[in-house]
Parts: sequence; C-alpha cells; structure tokens
Amino acid sequence: MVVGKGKSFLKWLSRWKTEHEAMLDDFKYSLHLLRRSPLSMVGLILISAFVLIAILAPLLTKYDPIEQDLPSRLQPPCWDNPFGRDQLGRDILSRVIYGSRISLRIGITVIAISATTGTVLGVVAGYLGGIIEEIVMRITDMFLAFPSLILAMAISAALGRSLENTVIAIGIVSWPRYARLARGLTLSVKEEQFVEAVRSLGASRKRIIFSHILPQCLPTIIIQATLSMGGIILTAAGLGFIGFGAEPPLPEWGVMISDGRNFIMREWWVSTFPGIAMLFNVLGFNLLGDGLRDVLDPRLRR
Amino acid sequence: MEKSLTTNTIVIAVIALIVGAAIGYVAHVPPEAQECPDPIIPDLLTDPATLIFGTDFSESVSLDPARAYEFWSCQITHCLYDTLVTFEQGDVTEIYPELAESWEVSDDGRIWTFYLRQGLSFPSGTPVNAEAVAFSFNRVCKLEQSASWILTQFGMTDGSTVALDDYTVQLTLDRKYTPFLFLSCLAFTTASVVDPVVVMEHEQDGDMGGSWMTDHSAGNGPYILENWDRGTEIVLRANENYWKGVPSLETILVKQLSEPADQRMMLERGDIDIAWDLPADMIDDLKGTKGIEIIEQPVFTQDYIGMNIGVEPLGDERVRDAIRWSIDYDGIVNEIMKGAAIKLQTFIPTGMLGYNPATPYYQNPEKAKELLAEAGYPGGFDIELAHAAAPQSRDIAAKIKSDLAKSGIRVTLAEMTSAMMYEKYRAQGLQLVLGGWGADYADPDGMAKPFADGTIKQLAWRNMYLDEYATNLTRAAMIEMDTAKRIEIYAELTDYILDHGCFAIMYQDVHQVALKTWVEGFYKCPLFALENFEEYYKETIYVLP
Amino acid sequence: MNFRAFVLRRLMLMLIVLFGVVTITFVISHIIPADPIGAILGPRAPDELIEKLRHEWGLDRPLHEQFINYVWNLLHGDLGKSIRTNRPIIRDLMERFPDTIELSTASMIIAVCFGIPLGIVSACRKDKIPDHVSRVFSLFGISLPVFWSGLILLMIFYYRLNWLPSPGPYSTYLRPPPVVTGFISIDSLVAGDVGLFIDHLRHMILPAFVLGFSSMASIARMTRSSMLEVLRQDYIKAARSKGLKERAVVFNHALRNAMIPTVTIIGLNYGSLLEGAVLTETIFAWPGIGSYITGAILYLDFQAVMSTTLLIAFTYSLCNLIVDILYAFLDPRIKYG
Amino acid sequence: MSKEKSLLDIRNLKTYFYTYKGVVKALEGLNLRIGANELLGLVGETGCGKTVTGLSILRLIDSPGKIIGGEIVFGGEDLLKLSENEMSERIRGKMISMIFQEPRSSLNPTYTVGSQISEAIRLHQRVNKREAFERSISILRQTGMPDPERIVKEYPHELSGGMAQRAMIAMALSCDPELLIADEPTSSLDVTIEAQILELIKDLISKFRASVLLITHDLGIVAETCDKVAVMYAGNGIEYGDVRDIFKRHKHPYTEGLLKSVPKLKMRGELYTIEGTVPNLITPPTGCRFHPRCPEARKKCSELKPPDFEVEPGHSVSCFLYLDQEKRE
Repeated sequence: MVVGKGKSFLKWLSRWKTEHEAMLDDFKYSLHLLRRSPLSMVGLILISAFVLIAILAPLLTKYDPIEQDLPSRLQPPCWDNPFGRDQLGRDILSRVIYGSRISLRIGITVIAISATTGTVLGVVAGYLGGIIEEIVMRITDMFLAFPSLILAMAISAALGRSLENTVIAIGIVSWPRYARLARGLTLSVKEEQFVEAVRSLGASRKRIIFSHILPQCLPTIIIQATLSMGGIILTAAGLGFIGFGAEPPLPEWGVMISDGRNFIMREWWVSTFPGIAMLFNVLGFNLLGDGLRDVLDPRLRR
Repeated sequence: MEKSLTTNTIVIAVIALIVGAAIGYVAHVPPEAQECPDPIIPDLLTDPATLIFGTDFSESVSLDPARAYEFWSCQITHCLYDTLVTFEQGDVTEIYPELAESWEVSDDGRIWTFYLRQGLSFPSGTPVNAEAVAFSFNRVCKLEQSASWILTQFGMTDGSTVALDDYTVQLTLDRKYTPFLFLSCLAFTTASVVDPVVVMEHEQDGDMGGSWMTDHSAGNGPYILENWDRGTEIVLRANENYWKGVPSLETILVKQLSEPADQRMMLERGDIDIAWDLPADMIDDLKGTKGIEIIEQPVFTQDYIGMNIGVEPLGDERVRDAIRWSIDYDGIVNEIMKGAAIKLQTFIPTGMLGYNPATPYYQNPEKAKELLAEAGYPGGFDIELAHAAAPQSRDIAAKIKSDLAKSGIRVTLAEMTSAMMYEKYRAQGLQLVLGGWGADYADPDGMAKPFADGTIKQLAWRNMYLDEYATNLTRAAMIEMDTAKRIEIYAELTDYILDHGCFAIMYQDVHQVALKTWVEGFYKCPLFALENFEEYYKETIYVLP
Repeated sequence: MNFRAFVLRRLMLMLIVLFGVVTITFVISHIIPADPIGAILGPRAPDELIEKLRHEWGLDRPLHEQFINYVWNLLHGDLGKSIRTNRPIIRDLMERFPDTIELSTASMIIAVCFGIPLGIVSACRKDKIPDHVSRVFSLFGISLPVFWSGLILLMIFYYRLNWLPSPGPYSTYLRPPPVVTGFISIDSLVAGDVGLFIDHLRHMILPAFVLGFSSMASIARMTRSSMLEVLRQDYIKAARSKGLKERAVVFNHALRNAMIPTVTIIGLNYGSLLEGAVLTETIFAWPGIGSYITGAILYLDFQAVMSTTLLIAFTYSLCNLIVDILYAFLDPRIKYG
Repeated sequence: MSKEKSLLDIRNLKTYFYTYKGVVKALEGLNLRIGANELLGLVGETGCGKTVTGLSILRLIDSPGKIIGGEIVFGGEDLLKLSENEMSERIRGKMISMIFQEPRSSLNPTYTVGSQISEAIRLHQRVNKREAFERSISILRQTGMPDPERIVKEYPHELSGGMAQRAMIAMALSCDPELLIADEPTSSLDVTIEAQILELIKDLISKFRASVLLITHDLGIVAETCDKVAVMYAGNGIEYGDVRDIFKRHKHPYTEGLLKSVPKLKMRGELYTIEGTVPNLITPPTGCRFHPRCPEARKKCSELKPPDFEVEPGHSVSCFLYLDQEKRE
C-alpha cells in the first residue's frame, strides 16, 4: 500500500484515539471487567465455538444434512455417525452442525429487525415526547400485553410455515421491549447537562438524537439483545414444536427436537443431541448477556 | 480467575455429560415391573369395571348425531345411540338389524320400510318407536349440519321420513340406490335415533336441542354420557337397562393425551388401559413388552399424492405416470410407516367390497425419466408439494421430495396447517398434495365418488380431474343391484383410475392400538369410528379380594 | 395526583391497550385465507355444506362487519360462540382458565422460592464460586426448551422412578370434584376430598417446576443486581457503622430495598407465565387455556383466539397494575395519595 | 502531650485500594492521635484520604480497598486485631460511631426514623422495643429536633437535610460512644443549618463527654469548632497541633498554602493557589509527597520521607525545614 496513505491513516488514527480517549479507556475497562468474570468468558467461548462451527460447517461434516438413507434409519450413535441417524436416516451430527447456522441466523436477523426498530422508535418517542410519545408507547404497551408466543403463533399461522416468516413473527413480538427500554434511557439521558449543552450550541434534533442520545443507550440495548438471543432461539423452537417454525427438511434444532420426541423412549439420540446443542447455545448467550449486564450496567460498575 | 474459569467450564461439561447419560440410560433400560399391576400399590390396581383410553380427541366438536363427524365424536356418539341397522364384530360387509327387526324396499328402490323392534324405551321412558326414528332423521335433514349429507345425499329431506304406525317407519329417497350403500349409511352415527321428548325439552331458539346435544346424550345406546370436559376426559356410564344387556364395563374414560409419549408412558405404567394413537415406532418398541398387546387392523383410510391436472405439466398423463414410477412405495410402507400401513395403489382398500389388490407401480427412476422425456421434460421440472403440519406427513413429504429428485423432478415442500391446506385444495389451488382419505361408510361408493367422479366437488374435482368414462362407471356402480356385477364394475374403475387418474395412491393405513393384556373382547373395526365398546370387558385376575 | 385518580387512569389506559390487542388479533387471524369451517370439517365434507355453515356463522360477511359485531357483543359481555367447540367461549374459558391460573401460580411460587435466595447468595458472594453456581443453575432454566425438558423429567420421575404421578391434572382412576370455583385444588377441599387435593398437588409438581424454572432465572438475576446496587448505598455503610451484623444488614436493610424492583419482575413474569403454559400444558396434558388457544389457532377459530388473548392480556395488565400499587406499600417514597 | 493519655492512637496506618489501574495508596503511614473529650479537625484537599481514615478506623473499607498495615489503638487495644464480630458487637456504634456527608442517603428510605434509631439502641443495650422507641424520642429531643414524637414516625425522605443530619447524630450518639467520627457532616447543608449542626455537635459531645474526629475541607469550620487540627496531604498527616498553633504559627509549606488560599474579606489581588496538582496516588512522588509542589523543596525532600518533628509541645510537622529546629532543643 502507499506509504503516504498509511501515514495519513495513522495520523487519523492517532487523532481519533486522542479525541475518543475517554471512550476508549471506558471500553478497555469494560473488557478488563469482562475478562475478570469467568461466566461471561465461558459464555463467550461457547458462542464463538458455535459461530466457528456454523462457519466451518461444510468442513466439519461428512454427510449432507438433508440426504436421506432409509435403510440405516434411526441407527444409534456409532463411530461413523457419532450422534446417530434420525427417522429418515439423516446424519444427526451434520444436522446439528448445520442447525447452528440456522439458529444463529434466526437470532441475528430477529435482533437486527426488532432492536433497530424498537430502539429508534423508543429514542425518538422519548426525545420528542408529547403526542408522538403517547402513541408509540400505547402501541408498545399493546404488543407487550400480548402473549408473545401466541402472537408469534398467530402470525406464522397467517404467513405460513417458513424460516423467514418465523423470523418476522418473532421480530414483531420482540421490538416493544427495546422501544420501552430505549425510551426510558432517553428520558434519563435527556436530562443530563451535556445534552442541554449540545442543544444550546444549536445542534439539530436529528443530530442530538442519533449522535448524542443513541450512543448513550447502546450499551443497555446491547445487553438486552444478547440476553434475548437465547429467548428468541427458544421461541423459534417452541413454534417448531407447535407446527410452525422453519420448514422441513431444514435442520432447525427446535423442529428436530420436537419431531424426535416421538422416539425419545428408545431412539433417545434423535432429540437429545439437538437438545444439548440448543442448551449450550442458549446458555452461552445467557451467560454472556448476564456478564455484559454486570460490566456495562452503570449502577453495578465501579 | 483462570482457575474459576476452568472450573466453570468443567462444571458445565459435567452437567452436559450427566444430562446426556441420564437420558441415554432412561431411554435405554426399559422400566421394570409393568407387566402386571402390583396389587401392593393400589394406584396400579386396575378396576374391572372401568376402561381408560388415552387419546387425542381435541378435534371433536359435538356429540350431536347431526354434527358428529370427527373420529372421536362419532365413536362416542356410536356408544350413546342405537341405529336402525348395524355391523357386527367388525365385519363391515354384512348388515345386521339393530332397532329395526326387518325392512323391505319398493320395486323402484325409492321407498324403504323398516319394522322396528317393539317395547324398547329411552332412559327417560319415552318409547323407541317410529315417531322417534322419523323425528331423528328429519331433524338431521332439517339442521343440515356437518354430518347431514350422509343422509341428504340420498335425497332425504325434512319430512321424507314418516311413521306409518308405532313400529313402522317409511323412508323415501330421490331414486334407487344399491341397498348396501344406503344401509351402510343408515349404520353410521348420523342415523342415530334420539329421544324426541328430551331433545325438544332443551331446544333453544329453534336449534332442535343442537347446542344442548353438543355435550349431552339422549339415546338408548349402551352408554350414557356422564361428562365431557374438553381438556381432560369424556366419561361414559353404562346404560343400566340396555336392551342387549348391561355392558360389563360400567365406566369408560377417554382421556385427552395429545402427546404420544405420554400415552405410551401411561400405558406402560398402567394409568391407562388403551393407548389409541401411538406412532409406528413406539408400537414397534412395545411389541413383546410383557402385559401389553398390539392390535393391528387395516382401516378404510388411505394416503395418496394428488396431482392437479390443471397445473403444467401434470396435465400430461405420462408425467403423472412418471411420478407414480418414481415413488419408493416399499420404502415408505416398510421404513417410515413401519407396519402402520400396507401397500395399496387402487382406491378400494382391503376389507371393502370390490377390493383391487393390483400394485403394479414401484420405484423406477429410469422408466420415470423416459416417460418425462417422452412428455417433453427430459430435464424434469419444478413442482410444489403441499402437506399437513404433522411429524408423519412431514417425513413422508421429505421422502417423496428425495424420491422424485431421483427422476429429476424438483419438489419444494409447502407445509401448511390443515385449515389452509383444505382451503386451497377446495379452490383447486394445489399442485401436488399429500392427502389422506377415509371412507365414511362401508360401501365402495364412498371411495369411488371422491376418487373417480369429477362431477361432484370432491378429490378428483379438486385436482381438476374430469373423466366421463370414470364418472359413468361410478354412477353405474352406485345403482347396480347385483353385487357380483358391482364388483366387476369397480374392478374396471379402479384399474382405470390406477393408470389414468390423478392420484398416486401409496398405502392403506393400519390402525395399531396398544392395550393392556387384561382388556378382552377388543377388536378394531376397519370402518371409521364404529367400535362397540359395550362388547369389551376386563379380566379380573388383578383385582384384590 | 391521588391514588384513586391514578388507578382510574391506569384502567383507562388498560382499556385502550385491550382494544388494541383485540384489533391486532382480529387483523392477524383474518390474514389467513381460510376459516374454521373448512378446517373442522376436513377434506371429506361437500362444499355446499361448508358454504351453508359459513353463512350460518356469519363468516361470509365483510370483515369490518364481523369485527364490529364482535366488539359490540364484547361490550355486552358476550365473548361469542366457539365454532370449534360449538359452545359459548366464556364457558370454555371458565373451564380452562382456573387450571392455568393454578399451574402458573404454583410455578411462580417455585420460581420465587428458588430465585430470590439464589439472587441473594450470588449478590453477597459476587464473583465467587457460589455466585457462579447459582447463576449457572438459574440460567439453565431459560436455556432449555420446556417441551423437551418436560418430557425428559417425565421419563425420569414418572416413567422410570415412579416418584411422581402421571401427566394430567389428577390420577386417571380419580374423579374430579363437583365444580364450585373451577379450581380443582379448592373444589376438592370444598368437597372434603383431601386425597384428591394431595393427588392434584403431586400432579402439579413437575409442570410447575418446568414452568417456574424459566422465570426463576430472571427473578434471581433481578434480585442479584438490585441487591448489589443497594449494598453500595450509604445507608448500608451507616447500618454497618451502627454495629449491625452482616446478615442483619443484608436481610433487614438491603433485602427490603432490593425487593422493590424484583417485585416488578415477578409481576411481569406472572403475566408471561400464562402463555409459557402453552407448551408446558401440551406436554403435561394440562387442561388449561394454553392447549385451548393452540387448538383455536390451528383451527382458525378466530373468536376463541381473540377472547383468549384478550383474557391473557387482561390478566397481564392487571398484574402490572397490581405491581404498581404494591410499590406504594413497599417504597414509602412513592405516594399516589 | 505524650503523657496525656490518648483515646485513639493511629500509627503508621496503610490503606490501599486495588483497582485495575493499579494500587491506590490512599493512606501511606498515617499517624493520628485523639485525646479524650477532644475535638480534632482533620483537614485537607478532597481525595487526600480524610474519609478513608474515618472508614478505616471503623474498618468499613470494602473491596477493592484493604487496610494492609499499621495499628489503630483504641482504649488500649488494636482494632485491626479484633474479629468482625467483636468490631460490630463492641466497637461500632457503641464505642465509635460515625455520621456521614449525605444525611438523607445514609438513612434507610424504607424504615421510619424512629425504628432506625431504636434499632441502633437495641443493638447495644438490652431494652425492649417500646423503651428503645422512648429513648430515641428523647435523644431526638436532645438534638433539638422539633416535635420528635412526629418525626420518629416519619420516613427519611420526609425530612429536610438538617433534620436528617440531626437524626443521624441522634442515632450516632444513641449509645453514648466515646468517639464520634463526623465525615463532612455539614457540607451538604445550607450555611445557616451548618452553624446549628456544628453547635449541636459541640455541646452534645460535652454533654456526652465524647471525642470527635471532624473530617472537613473547610478551615473556617475547623477554626470555629476544633481544639486540635491535623492537616493531611496525599495520605499522610503533615502537620498536627492546636487550632491556634496551626492558624497562627503553622510550619508546613502546604498548610501555608492551604491557609493562604482561603478567601478573606478586605483581600486585595487574586486568590493564592498552590502550584501543580494533587499527585496521583498510584505512583506517588518519592520522599515527601508534597515536594513537587513545594516552593521550598530541596534535593533531600525527593529522596526520603520526612519524619514528624515536634517543633513545639503538641505541635508536630513532617518537613525537613524543621530538621535543625528540633536539633536545637
């Protein structure tokens, strides 16, 4: 690369560093705290393990997750397929491995949908206040009062069974949390001096909201997101159990577990291994979220 | 911190191992001592007077004969009411008298006269007479509810049934029908005889007792409905003065257990006597378990792949044939259904008049490819297969997908709630559909109409299949009086549909029931919901003195 | 503003919310291009019949008309008639709701009994082994799909060990008590049938545990964090400087203040337990609204779906209201009047 | 003065805070003496370890802080050697009690004032609830609280700052302790209230015959209320003596600066400020911690830590300036 470019970049970097020193220190401190809380490290390890598995899935598997082999149907765990085979003779190990892709996809997309919409709505409502706030918050209340699993069921019943629709359904039911959270945060941030200062400097609403208030809310939102990851994956599984959720033959853990429960008495491996996989995945997110909360929660950090 | 990090990892790993091991262990070692209830533990003691079913009756809507149309509502209704004629011992090729002692049909076959058994009365004291019969039949026709069409299809209307005298009742049909067809419909629960007095006592705004009858009984059947708690159970009490003799089982409990696993555990533990709907693999496990016996009976329901003629390229007969040639029938029957089905490719199942055993088709991708090539689809084509949201159909659909792939047909699966699927199906809106069909009555006509006659809005029509030849044969069979001739006609018709129809019939269901060995006299009727519970009894060897 | 006004205002808001809920449900359940008649009658019924019944149930009327009708009846306290059960929905709910309430109350008790102590422990031993253990334990609860863990537990404790009774609200050989309140536990006592009462409780153990396990985590978590926050307050130092022993400080001074936010979580969780029941009830053959609404959704029984969601939403908002009122008693700083 | 027996004698006290940035040496070998019935003012800039001293005496330093050395001799025994139990049973609240900067936040919001005071009473004296309550009322009355019968039934948030502080004082004195640690008792109150509270403390301790360690950054207060003064800088005591000595004949350059920087009436020119900033206590300056800011610093100052020199009876300074002076005596 060009030296000059590199130089200018370095200059820029150093300037940036100096400008955002406080923030960087804060960040370093958080990292330090995080490293000091073993549970969140365990969570982090679990998650990164799953992410890795998801990425390397094709390398890790000997079989195609949807390729059937009826003769060796419900074959118990053996050297060749350590997790055994399912009711259509598909290799459960590779299904579990590919399943991690799906569950991550669900989790991430749902959060992308719900967290962004929720947060933006909440912040805007909280900042503008007045009638807009009223309306947004009433709608939020409505969705919060809704039994979310049932709403999700109804939605995916309406849209038909597919991964996308599952994501949409769960997204719709989980945005209000963020809205409420973000609003609360905004209200508290709004009162702080620096916002007053910025306003007195005549910054535009948009600027204040997006470059001053939003950043303040992010940490908490992030915690919420991490914590809800687990919940989302479980909800998806629940939908799969009732008969919605990802469409077959996709190796979605929830569907695997619930379809496998008819074999649970003898061919226990059919549902147990996806079950354990899900357990650790969700546990990972919960542990990390829990740790993050400890670290980023202003009330708890010292 | 490093230390506690590792310890945590270890802790979690250990927990994981324990979970896995526990499940493995629990699942592997079958629990000991369930073969017979242990008299020491009173809650395993079986009560000789009570029979407990474990099943999922959540779909049941109403126990009103005019409405009862789902399996369990019909089954229960059948226990609560008697009919003019009936089948016996699960033999559905022969009609026996029940409330009617004898009957005769006019020469033109339109007017039927039934001579009733005398001196019978409902628990309320109302006599079971021609009045009651006329009331019951007219009521069904008037209400026009879910099940009414069973009678109205013969042109019966409100008033077409009249009581000539106390014990003679006359039915007038719109035309002549072959006797067995009509009688087998009269044996169905829709034709139950209800107590006119009691029913009208509970009439609300002209529903002829409809809403009351939903969960009350007004019949002179072997059992009386004591309670129906939709969440938990249906409770039947023996009718103390049932004219055929008091049933040996005083109480019949039908427990709502939607989870097959629950049913199985409770059966093995002795909390229920009969597990009604276990999946094939569980049945397979239970075979040879001490104290449990498996009863298997081919029933008049069959699963098929419907091919919508209106959808490119299914209109081409060769393409439909190609699909027939690409399905791995044996794999499905032997591996996935595992004894819960027997091979069937024509639409008249075993045990029914005119059964056609032909099964020419088997999985032959080469042949399929050839046919596709002839039809102008050498590269195969894309198509959508709709199926219901149930583990079994999910697996079969997945299987079909991979089978058709072998002959180059690319299937995308569309899983729908049955509600949506039927809706689209009725609107001729599906391409390929994995469907099931069950006969309402024992006559082959109940199969021929839907599968062959495209003029009535049934399966054939829903797949846009209209074939004059097939239609004519169906109609001819319907009015043919000579059984031997009918059989010939049906043989011809089934063969024709087998090769030219819009279906790839895969198998006939075998209903597998697991029950405790102390349940006696149990037989499974091949026909939809006509078990005679009053004939069951329990061995009493386990009862404490 | 005084207490009365506060409650009234909240009730008003509640009405708005509930109306919104009904609307949303109506819209969603009518997106589906199908209806209960077809679903219930299945493939065998002839089309003419279906058309006729549709008309009979008013399903062929324009949507807005149906909606207005429903709301109108609702305002007159009529929840409508379920197409699936062919009975007034109110009757179905009266039959089912008590069971769900029983179950979720039991599980909430379990959740609280486990959650709060766990929270306290991990707060007082922050970042030490007890903290980790209790957190991992409680997090397990929200990391397992209940329909799976439920089955496993059944297999272990009922099928293999036979320590706990079968699924279902009471043993198959027992008869339910005459309905007085609809709560089996109460009715059985009213009927003086202690055996049945105990049997019922034993049947409740597993499902209640499975269900309660899930909200235990959040309760423990909330207890922990608010506990940690409180322990850092001046008045805790002051209490110590008085010469209070550590346990006295924790239980007399810290806990009471820490409970305030925890109560919210408990309230909210109770609401969500009602729907968490959906899965649990299926596995444990529990005759609650969970299984009811699942069926209603699968069979597109709109009115049943709407009424049930309405009921749940109502209970949920009620819980919130109660929580807010409880605040006044827990925290003297808050005053509504 | 060494003959006169001292109630509390802190020798070479070291309290460190183990933060992730490093070890904060909040107290580095602090020496402090309080005689019986004496009012000692502890002054210094914020962050010089005044409060830490107070908390250390009661051993209320919580993690990441830790008392790592020295002794706190109180009534002849070393508090650092006592068990937690003994501390809470015999010392805290009974022998030594403390009042804090923020009176309202140091009362538990969920209990009534009365219950909190009587709790303290019942902790150390065996009396039943009612008596305890009576006493708390009477003691509140002694603090000059208007209408104590009503106050005892009220919750902290219903009190004004001044009243709350009165309540705190009442609580602190309820078991007549021998030493009262008052940590900035008035800094959060209005000036008018401030005077009252200080007065109150003064005559109460004469009534209760207790000693007071008055922690403050306000020299005015010290001048008015205290008998003795100890000046702290960066975790060390640097000068100790009678109020008069300190204000009139102070020795240490820091004290000098401190006093100069107090605004006075009829003062010309701008306010004096001490050069430089308070040192960071993770890597404190070697030798005399003040030397980087000291106008009269010498080579020696940066090398070793100056010991306490008794420049005159009851007046000691830790500064090498007075090395020779002491020699002369």
